Amino acid sequence: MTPVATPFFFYLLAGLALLGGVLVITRRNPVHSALALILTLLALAGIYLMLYAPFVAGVQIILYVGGIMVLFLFVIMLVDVGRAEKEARFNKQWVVGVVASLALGMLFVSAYVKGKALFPERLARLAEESNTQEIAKFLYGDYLLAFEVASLLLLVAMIGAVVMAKKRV
Amino acid sequence: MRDYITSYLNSSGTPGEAGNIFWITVYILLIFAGVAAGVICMNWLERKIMAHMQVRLGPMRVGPHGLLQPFADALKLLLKEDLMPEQADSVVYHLAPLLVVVVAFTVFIVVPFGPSHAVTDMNIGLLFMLGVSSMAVLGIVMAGWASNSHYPLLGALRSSAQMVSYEVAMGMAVLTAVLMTSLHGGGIYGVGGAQESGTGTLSMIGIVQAQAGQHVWFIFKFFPLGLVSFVIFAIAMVAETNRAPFDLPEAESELTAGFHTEYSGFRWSLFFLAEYAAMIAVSSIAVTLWLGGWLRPFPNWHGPQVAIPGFWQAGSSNGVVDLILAMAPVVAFVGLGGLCFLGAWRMAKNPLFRIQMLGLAAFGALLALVGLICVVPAVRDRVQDIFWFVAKVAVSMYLYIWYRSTFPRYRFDQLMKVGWKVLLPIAIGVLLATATLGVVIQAVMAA
Amino acid sequence: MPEESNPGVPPQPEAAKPAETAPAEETKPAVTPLSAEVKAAPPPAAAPAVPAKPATPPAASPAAPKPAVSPKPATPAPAPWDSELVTRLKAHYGSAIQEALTYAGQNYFVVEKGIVRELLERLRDDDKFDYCVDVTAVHYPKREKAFDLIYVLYSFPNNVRIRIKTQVADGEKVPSVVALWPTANWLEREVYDMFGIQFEGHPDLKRILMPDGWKGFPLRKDYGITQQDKEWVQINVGIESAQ
Amino acid sequence: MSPTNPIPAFDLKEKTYLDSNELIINMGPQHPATHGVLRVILKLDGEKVLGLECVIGYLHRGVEKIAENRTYAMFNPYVDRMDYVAAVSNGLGYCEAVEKLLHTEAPPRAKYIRVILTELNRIASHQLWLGTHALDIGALTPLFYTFRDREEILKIYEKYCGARLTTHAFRIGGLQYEAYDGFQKEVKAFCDFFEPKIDEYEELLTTNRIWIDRTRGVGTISAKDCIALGVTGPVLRASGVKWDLRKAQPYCGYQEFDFEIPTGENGDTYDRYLVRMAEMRQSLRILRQAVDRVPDGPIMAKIPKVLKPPSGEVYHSIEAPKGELGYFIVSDGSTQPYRIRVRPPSFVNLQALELMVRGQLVADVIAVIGTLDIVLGEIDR
Repeated sequence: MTPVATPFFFYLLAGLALLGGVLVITRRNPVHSALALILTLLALAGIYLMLYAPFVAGVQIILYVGGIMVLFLFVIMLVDVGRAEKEARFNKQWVVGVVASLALGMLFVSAYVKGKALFPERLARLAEESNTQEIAKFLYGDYLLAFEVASLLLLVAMIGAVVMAKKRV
Repeated sequence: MRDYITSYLNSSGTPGEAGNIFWITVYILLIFAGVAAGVICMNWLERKIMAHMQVRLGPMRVGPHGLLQPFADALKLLLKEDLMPEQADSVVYHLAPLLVVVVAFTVFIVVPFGPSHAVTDMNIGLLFMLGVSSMAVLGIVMAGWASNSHYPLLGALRSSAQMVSYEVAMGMAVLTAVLMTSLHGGGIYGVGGAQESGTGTLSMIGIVQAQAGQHVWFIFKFFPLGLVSFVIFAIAMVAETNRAPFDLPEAESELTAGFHTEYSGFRWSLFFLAEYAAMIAVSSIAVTLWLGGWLRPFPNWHGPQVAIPGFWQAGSSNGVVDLILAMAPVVAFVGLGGLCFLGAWRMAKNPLFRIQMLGLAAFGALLALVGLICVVPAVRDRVQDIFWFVAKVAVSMYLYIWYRSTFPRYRFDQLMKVGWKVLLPIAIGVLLATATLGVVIQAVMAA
Repeated sequence: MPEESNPGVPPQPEAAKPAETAPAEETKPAVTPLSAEVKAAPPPAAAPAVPAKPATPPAASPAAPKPAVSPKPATPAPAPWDSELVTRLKAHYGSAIQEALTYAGQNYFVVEKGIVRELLERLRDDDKFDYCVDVTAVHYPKREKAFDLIYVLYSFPNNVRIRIKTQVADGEKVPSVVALWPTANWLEREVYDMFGIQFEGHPDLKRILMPDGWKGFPLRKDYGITQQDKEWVQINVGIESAQ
Repeated sequence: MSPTNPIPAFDLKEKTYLDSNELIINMGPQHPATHGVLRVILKLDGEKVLGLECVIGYLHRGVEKIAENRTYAMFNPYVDRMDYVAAVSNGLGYCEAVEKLLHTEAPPRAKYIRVILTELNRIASHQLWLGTHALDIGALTPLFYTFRDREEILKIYEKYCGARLTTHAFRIGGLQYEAYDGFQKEVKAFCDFFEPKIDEYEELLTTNRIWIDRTRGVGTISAKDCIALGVTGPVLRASGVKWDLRKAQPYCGYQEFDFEIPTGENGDTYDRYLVRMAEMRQSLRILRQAVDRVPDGPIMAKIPKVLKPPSGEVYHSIEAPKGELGYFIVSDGSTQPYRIRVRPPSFVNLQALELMVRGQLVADVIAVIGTLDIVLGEIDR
């Protein structure tokens, strides 16, 4: 189907993502922050869809919204929110934070400036119909090693988490 | 404008694919109304069926055999006071039921009631359904937390842990079916029938078409692998919708009503609506993936060719079997109408019951009329697919009710144990076995 | 029931008890818990009281009325209770065991408050009264020591039930037996709740059936049946009076 | 709930906000699974029970105080209101205790009819227990099955004495009513009707995997703990102690019936379930023997119109469906009892709750409250 009102949806989704991002760090109540983060993630999923990457969008929703954020909320709900609200919101690492965000921002700016030179064909358009298959071919073909390393890393992290949690019980 | 509207009727795709906004809207409204009607029917049926399983009558007062009970309930709920606990987080508290309902209805966008009867066919249809329905847990968690009360919080904790856990086993079972769509061979073991090429797809319509192409429902594919993965899904989907015997988040004897303890009136009814809509949605996934979606049963039975002028043309692949099965909607609706007439006839002959009797008879007449309309060839051919799909979903819904009146409730740790230690390993095993078998058989067939 | 045809025979279950007590103490010190059931289960068709009757010692059933139908025998009164247990305990505690009586086929001791705790422990450990059935009290406002505190004990191995009775004055503290039988926890709390008898060493002595802030002890005789803690009712229930 | 209610006796240490919250949950007094107005304060770590405290007394009516202000006969109906599920057993215990105080006994015919009604009541009580217990664990259907069958027992009661629940079936000294025509036949018919129904219940539950998972190993209590805590009745028997007052110290002519004492081994909820199911069958066995042998004769002993027991005190206990139900009655020779103490089985059994559920999950608390088979009317009196 042909795209309809693309700029409108782009600005809407991008705006929602930014709004969510700002809310995440400004809300005092951690549950509200988490919900704002979910808004950001959903807006991102929408942008993926607009980029003809439906598989990534679906995975974004399943994993981040349906899985990770639920666990976030799970943990936050067990925390005493009343006391957490009274704690200072921005801790002493704000210098590091500013430096990091500046660096990231410059990276984005440079990518935008030099973008046309780096990506001459602008957007590698994947076939909408076989998007999932294409991703599979990349993951299990060209980038198999990286994929396996990443999964190994996740496995290690998982075992580490289990071990750390086990100690308390 | 008129052309715009009628042009779609000649296309063979879904309105989404055709890009026809008008028909998209019509389909969305139809599905919304259909699901809402389904929830209402489920409400009545659940109470009646459970009542009869439990040697009682169930609702009998509002309308003949309590047929109007769901409407009375809905009215009551709408008129009830909308309460909110004083210390509750009002934004989240009000957002939660909306999110749950929106999510529950959004998934129906890709449910294929027929080869062209869906709002749209997405390339990632299945992923979309699983993803969006996994967001329902967010609404439950929000409701439980925002109520600022202990029972809802415990219910929400249970719910989030349970739904996240069972999604894993569910995903593995789903992958097994998706894997089957990529097979080439037809028949149960992929060795017989037409050797059409399958490419593997996540599209809901594509999955059913793959089953049509292989001439086998995936529940029978690679017997018993397909069956096992279906059973795993069937268990996980009960857990996913928080229904008995996995209804811990709303276990009334433990947590009073779980996450929606503090809700009342309309907001509570939204949770109710969402729960049943979600049940229909996951049942639709099960039907699409394993039970052949809109395909009618017995695709391999053949009978002699018959022809009835103006009504049935000879030349269909299964001959008279096709004709008989095409009459199934007629038989079903006329049968239901007949049951209503029987009920009206058996009702006490008392002037007090006259309105009830007439009402029941009228309802029966309506059903019979619907059945008779299905005889018309033009309607018959369009309604067939939807009928079989809905019938299969209805069987699955009946199972839900049956479970509820049969099983005690699992305990939380046992639930987790079943999910992680029983279902997940089996699901992974079945997935690997299916992949291996598929590769081996195709290699053998190619050789 | 055939025993009715023979008015001379006392009611069977009751009569069996004192009869059993003494021999069980002497001859079968370590009976299994199940022996009780064996003893008291004659075949259905058999005549009643088969095992117990021949063993009836002279001291047995003094309180049983001669004709079972008459409600007014010659004013039945508690009779002294003789058994090996009584002599043994009397030898040990002397006059601290004030009385050992039997009434309506049921045996009980009346003892001094000072030895109650020790006696109960002894009964539990040496005489296998392993089950504390009940702890309760009776109020006699006119008496100097206003309360009877009653412990009902039962022995699973010997199938014997006795009561220990002691007199407690108002305001006196009684040693708690929760350490002996955990079951006494709530039972003593109820006695405290209803009579105001304090138990020393009770882990959590507070009201159990009445609300916590309630004033007065309802089962005392001087507490009228319509009496209530008006103040509590007004504050907590918000009504003028519960009557 | 009064402002002066107890603060739970748990140590609430100071926590940082990153500690997971130890939830204090107030289960009841209005809660679907506490079988009345029991209030249980639970301290939870997530779903795990760290400790609990029962708060009772919401149904306290001062039955013992009322008794001191009524004559012996006037107090008789009150006992039905204690364990209202097993009103007949309460009445039996009270009447026998007063009869003992009067040094008299009910005539044999009365005794047989008493046994029949009491055993019917035991079945009714166990049926109600089964239905509600299963409902607590999440099985909805047994509730309706048991209530359907309990109706047959209540019909017999209604025909016999006009009441269904609080029957007031017995009088001190015997019975007020002669058994109606066809009483024995109907009881016999009930036995034949009910035997297959027990199989039906068992079919739903005994081999149900979820039922076994939910009950086996849950709320285990050893025989030693049972005795120390004074727990009696099916709970004690499920822990392996073969003790039943009907056998140990027979009353009301129970020595004339042939029946067994079902026992369990593990003392868990599943064993208690099996024991109660077996007890229903044993009750049927007693019923069958009793209806065949009801003797002729008077139904009342010769007792005076005005009851004035000689001064003295007795403790009499019977095997109620829930355990040992004892009456301690002190008479001062007047028409009113000087003191009546009721030793209710539920009250004592409920004490075991904490021991049975500590360290288990919230869902087990529900299962264990159900399996203890408590009736708050009896606990609070």
